[in-house]
Amino acid sequence: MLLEVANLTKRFGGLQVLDDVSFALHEGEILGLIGPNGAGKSTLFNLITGVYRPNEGQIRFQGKSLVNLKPHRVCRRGIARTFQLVKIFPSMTVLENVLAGAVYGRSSGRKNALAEARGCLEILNLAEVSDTPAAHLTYSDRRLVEIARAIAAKPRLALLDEPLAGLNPAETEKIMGVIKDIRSLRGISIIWIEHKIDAVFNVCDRIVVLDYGRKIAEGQPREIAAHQKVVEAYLGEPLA
Amino acid sequence: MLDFIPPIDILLQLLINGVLFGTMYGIAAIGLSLIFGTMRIVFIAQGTMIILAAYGSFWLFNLWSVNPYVSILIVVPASLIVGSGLYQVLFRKVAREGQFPTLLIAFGLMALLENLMSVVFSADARAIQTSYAAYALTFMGLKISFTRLMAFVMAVAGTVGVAFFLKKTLLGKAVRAASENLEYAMLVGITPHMVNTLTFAIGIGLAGLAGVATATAYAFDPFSGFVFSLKAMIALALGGMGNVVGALLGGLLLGVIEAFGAFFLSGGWADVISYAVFLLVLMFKPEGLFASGTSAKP
Amino acid sequence: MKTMGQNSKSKRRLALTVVVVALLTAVPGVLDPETSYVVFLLFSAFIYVALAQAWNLVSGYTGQVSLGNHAFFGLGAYVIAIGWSRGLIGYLDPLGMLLAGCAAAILGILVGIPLLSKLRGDYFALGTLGLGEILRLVTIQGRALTAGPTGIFLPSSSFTTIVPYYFMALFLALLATGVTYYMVKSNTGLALVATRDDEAAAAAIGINILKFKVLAFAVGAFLAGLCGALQAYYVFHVEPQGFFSLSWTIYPVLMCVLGGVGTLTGPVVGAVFLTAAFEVAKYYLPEIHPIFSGLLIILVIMFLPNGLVRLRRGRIVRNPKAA
Amino acid sequence: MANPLLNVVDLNVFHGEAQALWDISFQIQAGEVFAIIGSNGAGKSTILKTLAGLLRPSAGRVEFLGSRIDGRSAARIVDLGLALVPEGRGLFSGLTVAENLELGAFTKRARPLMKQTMEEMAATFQIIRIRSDQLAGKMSGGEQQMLAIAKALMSKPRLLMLDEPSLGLAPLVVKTVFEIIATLKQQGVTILLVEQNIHQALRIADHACVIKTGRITLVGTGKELLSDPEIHKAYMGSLR
Amino acid sequence: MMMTLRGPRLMGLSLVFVAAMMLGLPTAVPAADKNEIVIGATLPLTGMLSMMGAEQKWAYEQAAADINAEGGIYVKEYDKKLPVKLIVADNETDAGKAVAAIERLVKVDKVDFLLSDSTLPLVMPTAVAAEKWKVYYHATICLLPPWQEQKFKWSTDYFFDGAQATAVPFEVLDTIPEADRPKKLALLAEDSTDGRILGPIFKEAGKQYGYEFDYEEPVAVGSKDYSSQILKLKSKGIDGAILFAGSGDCVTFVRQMKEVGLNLKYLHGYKGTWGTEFWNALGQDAEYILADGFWSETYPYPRAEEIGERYYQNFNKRSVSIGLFYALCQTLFQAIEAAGTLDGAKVREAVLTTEFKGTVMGDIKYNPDGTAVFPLAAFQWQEGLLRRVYPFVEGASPVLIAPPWDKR
Repeated sequence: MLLEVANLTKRFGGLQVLDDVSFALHEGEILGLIGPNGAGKSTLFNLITGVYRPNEGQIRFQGKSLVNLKPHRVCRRGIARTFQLVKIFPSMTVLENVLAGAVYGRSSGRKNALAEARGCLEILNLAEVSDTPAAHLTYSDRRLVEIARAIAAKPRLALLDEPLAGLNPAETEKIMGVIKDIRSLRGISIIWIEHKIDAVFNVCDRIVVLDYGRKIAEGQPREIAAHQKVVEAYLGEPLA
Repeated sequence: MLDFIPPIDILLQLLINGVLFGTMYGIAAIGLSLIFGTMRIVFIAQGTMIILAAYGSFWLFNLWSVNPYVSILIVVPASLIVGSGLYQVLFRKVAREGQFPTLLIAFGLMALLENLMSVVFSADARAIQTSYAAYALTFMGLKISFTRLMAFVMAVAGTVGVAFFLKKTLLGKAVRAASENLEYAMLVGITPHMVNTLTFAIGIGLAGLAGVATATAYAFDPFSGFVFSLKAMIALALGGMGNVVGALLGGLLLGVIEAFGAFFLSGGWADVISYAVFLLVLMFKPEGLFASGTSAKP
Repeated sequence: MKTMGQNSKSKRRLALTVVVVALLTAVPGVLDPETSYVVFLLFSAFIYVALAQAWNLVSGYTGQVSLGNHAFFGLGAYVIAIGWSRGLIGYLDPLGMLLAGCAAAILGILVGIPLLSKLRGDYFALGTLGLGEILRLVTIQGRALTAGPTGIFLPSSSFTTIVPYYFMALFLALLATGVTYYMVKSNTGLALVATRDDEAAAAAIGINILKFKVLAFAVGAFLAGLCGALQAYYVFHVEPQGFFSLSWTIYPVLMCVLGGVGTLTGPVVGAVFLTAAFEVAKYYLPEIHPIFSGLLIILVIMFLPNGLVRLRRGRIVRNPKAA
Repeated sequence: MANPLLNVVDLNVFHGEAQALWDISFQIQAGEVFAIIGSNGAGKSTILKTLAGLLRPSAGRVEFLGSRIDGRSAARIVDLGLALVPEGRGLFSGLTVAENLELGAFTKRARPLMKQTMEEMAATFQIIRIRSDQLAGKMSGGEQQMLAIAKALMSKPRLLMLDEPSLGLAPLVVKTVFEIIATLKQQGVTILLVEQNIHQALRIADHACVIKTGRITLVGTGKELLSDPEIHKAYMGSLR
Repeated sequence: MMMTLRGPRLMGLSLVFVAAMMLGLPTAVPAADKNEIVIGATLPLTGMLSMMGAEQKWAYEQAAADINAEGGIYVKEYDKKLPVKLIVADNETDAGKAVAAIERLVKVDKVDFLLSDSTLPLVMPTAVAAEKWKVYYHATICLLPPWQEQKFKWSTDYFFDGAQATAVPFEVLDTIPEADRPKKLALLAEDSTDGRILGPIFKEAGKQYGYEFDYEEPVAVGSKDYSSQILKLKSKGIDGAILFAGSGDCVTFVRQMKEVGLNLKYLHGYKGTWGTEFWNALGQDAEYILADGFWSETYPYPRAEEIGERYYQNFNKRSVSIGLFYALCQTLFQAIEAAGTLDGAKVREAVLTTEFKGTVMGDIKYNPDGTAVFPLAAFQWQEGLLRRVYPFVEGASPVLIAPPWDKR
């Protein structure tokens, strides 16, 4: 078991954002995390990465608790992430962005980090723009840079928060390929929040569905697709 | 240094003096708070604006024998106009550039005004000399300076006026709305420039009021504004930024701290204490001592 | 980054730097330092370069607007004054100056940790501003240790020539620029700029934000402390009013802004330019030049908010599509 | 067809240097409900923000009541009668319910009618009557959403734009919100609705369009789209 | 990080610009044949002390104009009279800036001599600078002990003697009939360099005259509120005080004294009470308050009255200090003539050995250690005018006891 989330609960003021959520992730798995807006998916990421502290519940990574660790510590344990609203470092070049990920993740030494960074840029087909200031990239390239930066930290687990949002079909295909590559080439496990459900169904091994802060379903894509509650959660009510 | 235990009436007198003087910090802090709340400008020239207004009142009295309390009618409206002008000329363009450009402009304005005043008015300490300048009321054996009491009344009136404006008028509500969320405010038809001009005018208008109070009750020179600004910042930090009543309370608290500090230690240490309180509050309770229980955002 | 195929460019830059430094080194040999005012002006310009660079590192690269340069500057000066007047360190003593810098750095760390972990930008600026005021007031109350408001007089008979001051100031300017260059170009720089650009993302890739903010703050404090130490040796009289004067913060800030915040050459350009401009203003407008300075600050910010260095870059790489 | 109330022609919008909308065109007739649907990040909110004057289009034009409004200030646009309830509801949480409503009528046109409109709102929305002195921030999500709509109506809008009114609300509350929208429609208010709850949205909409990665992919009446399999694919992908 | 690579070129440009500016600064050509004596002074023309600086500058200019009207100073070395050229540089009331200004006077303007800056915090560092550049510095308004401690070789200091100055109140008090004298005295010295130095000396002087202070405490500089302290005075029954503070602080203090109802029979102000502005700010409430003064135009010395009158014509107010600055110039000019050269060391020698006669401060004689003293005067506000009550030489008025506030 790479990651275990047990009975996780988070409240903001009176608002219950996550309610007793439990699931586990196996080594090498790609886990889809879906659910309507406001279901608590990003909050879950923020809890895992130490941005927030849970009110109740446990998070264990490789058997050790992550609760109360600061975000940078969580990263050094081997969990990297991307953000729903792309967060790159606009005043750095693409290579510098990724290098920062490599240096402060788990690479040792500048030389190794540089090689690592270049390797990541290769995988994501960003080598050509490596000296471009990140501020000047297209939206989809920013997404790619963010992913490259995350995997440059050599994580065991990557948390991807809507990497496909705002991308056109070609770009979507590209990133789906990248996600598969990350696992196959680097052996990184992935939890993937996504609204583009077809993509999730095509790539993920398993899917967890959240709605109003609760886990309403978990299983293989085929099971989830047939799950009545999931369809309701997404389309509002049963189809006529 | 506690060489004697002070009788209770002296303690009360200290409290009164502290409160009376603290309102001056408070009223300066309210102006800062408004300007900071809507534009995120740390307007370090506020104290210097107060001194400028004090000179206005001083010269009105000395050249045309305008009663200083009547001069409010001239100085405050003039300050309102100067305030909106300052925003239009100095800050309108730069307000979007972020924090330190505006801070530096405020600092430049301070340097400019201080030296302009010292050249034009000379660096001598001034004070308005009236028949009641050093008159004190006696109340239950306690002496209450008339001019300071008037300054207190003016400060309270100013605070109440601003609070009324913010609470009860549509424009005031618009100011509060804009300082809470500018984008939402724009969606209901509030224009940022209007709100900014308004808050700057009011902020400097308050400086005008404080200036008259200073001129009547205290001695001042062109350079005494900076310390005023710093103290107002402390009051602001104590009260919590963007909080009108908190700013006044912060000022009162600071005044009382200083009065007692000066009595029990010495004048020099009183200042050290107020800055130390300032740093401690910033470090451990940056939302201010009087912050209302708004839910801490996640 | 030199690994990025900019070798020829960086070589040219290096060569230019070497030439400039060589020229500056030759100045006291060409001009008679005892009679030439230029040597002195350069000396004060160098101190401002170092101070501006110190602020640049904290605020330009890390994004924390500090108004506490003068606190560290004054502290450095007092370390020298107290140490020298008690015979613990000597005249133009490098170890003493190092001590002064370290004292400032330690204060920076002690104050930086609580301030930087708790405060947002505006509050941090105010907090550091308060720090300078506190130190000034405490030295006034410092009785025998700081000699109160009188300040400490140092044995001025030690002075023989301005030459060592010139070179020490040059060294400080180079040190500050070099340290900034090194920090920015090294892994540290990645962390600093990452933190400035986006704290959440920086933390997510394993950067200990607080550590790097405090590090930059402490290094800035160290450099400011060194400058204060040298100024103490130069004036031979360390007193609270002058050494904890806010102008030791504001002028460097202005120089950075004029030259270009967050650039390596910006503070250098700004410091040299403004030192000269203020000098000329003082000469021709002896009684009203502070008005001119105030006006200059306002005009610079209003019309050159990004500074000279940035201005040029902006023109070259402007993206026409940007709305 | 009569002259449309709102005519959007070839709108192109950038977020910084990344293009967010491509050639968006649609019309809204007076009195109808028009829905824009699409997944997260597709650009729905960007359209609304551009129409409301918060963003400036780089190309294209927006005509409202026959005159161009693109490039005008947000304040001018709301005065002309285009009110937006933004994502996040746009309430001033530190102000009371009554104050929020008053500010809703801040525009020159609406201000003289404030009292009267307020009474109308009190008639429509129960909560306003009971809790006018309560801080808006202290109300529940559903109440806030009602208040947000009421506040927008205070400006006497000719076109009301709602950005995801059902976001983060419990199913029962969502139902109430849509009932309100239906009532407004009956009262003749023209509504531009952005929703991800497609069923609810399409059922109430006269016309709708689907937006995907910044481009309009489908246009039609609500009914047509409701039964269009493409819609389900857009959301649920290979679910079907 | 996108380092801009255009920096160096810009830097080069700015260096050129700076060089151009340097050329813009007029540089004096070292004259092979001297045709004027260049005397420089750094003064607080801007900032806190700009009032004092302006007054001092005026006095220097008068003295220079007066000597030039006589054709200048005869210098034996050149066998002719050389006119005086006075150059005043601003120090912004800041020690660091003062030192930089000296640097410019020495190196750009090539001054032959330096005249005094204003007040100890500025005079001391400028004296150090003069020491560095070996230019003779003719100083004043700097308390003697700190100056003596430094054993300066290139400056002299002409100021009042602490013991004499602090004895003034007691000498004046002694003239009051014993029954009317205040019973309990307080010493309130400002929390500044001067205040700290003078505080203990006041106590010492008091002892010698048989007076004791029942209360003493430093006064915070620039505070707007002294009521805490005044309350303490009142609670201790103080009825006489020496107040050493700046003018704004003195105004505040006196006002609050009246507000709180503290009656002092005798209030001797130092530094802050002699200005016309002090009277203007307090009006009748300033009556009976004493003030110190460096000089008086009522002194029975040549031209004292004339200089005072000239000042009055110019500024429409009286001064108790310009005579000191004027006399300072007089002694420097006389010393230059006596030395017969512009060599700083020799002129200093001449300053120490010459007996200066008939200055507006009377006769002046320097001690071998480079100091010279003058008696500090005391004035009392009487009907809006400063009447000299000390020294008790010709023209002095008797001191009056202040009635309680409610009896005025």
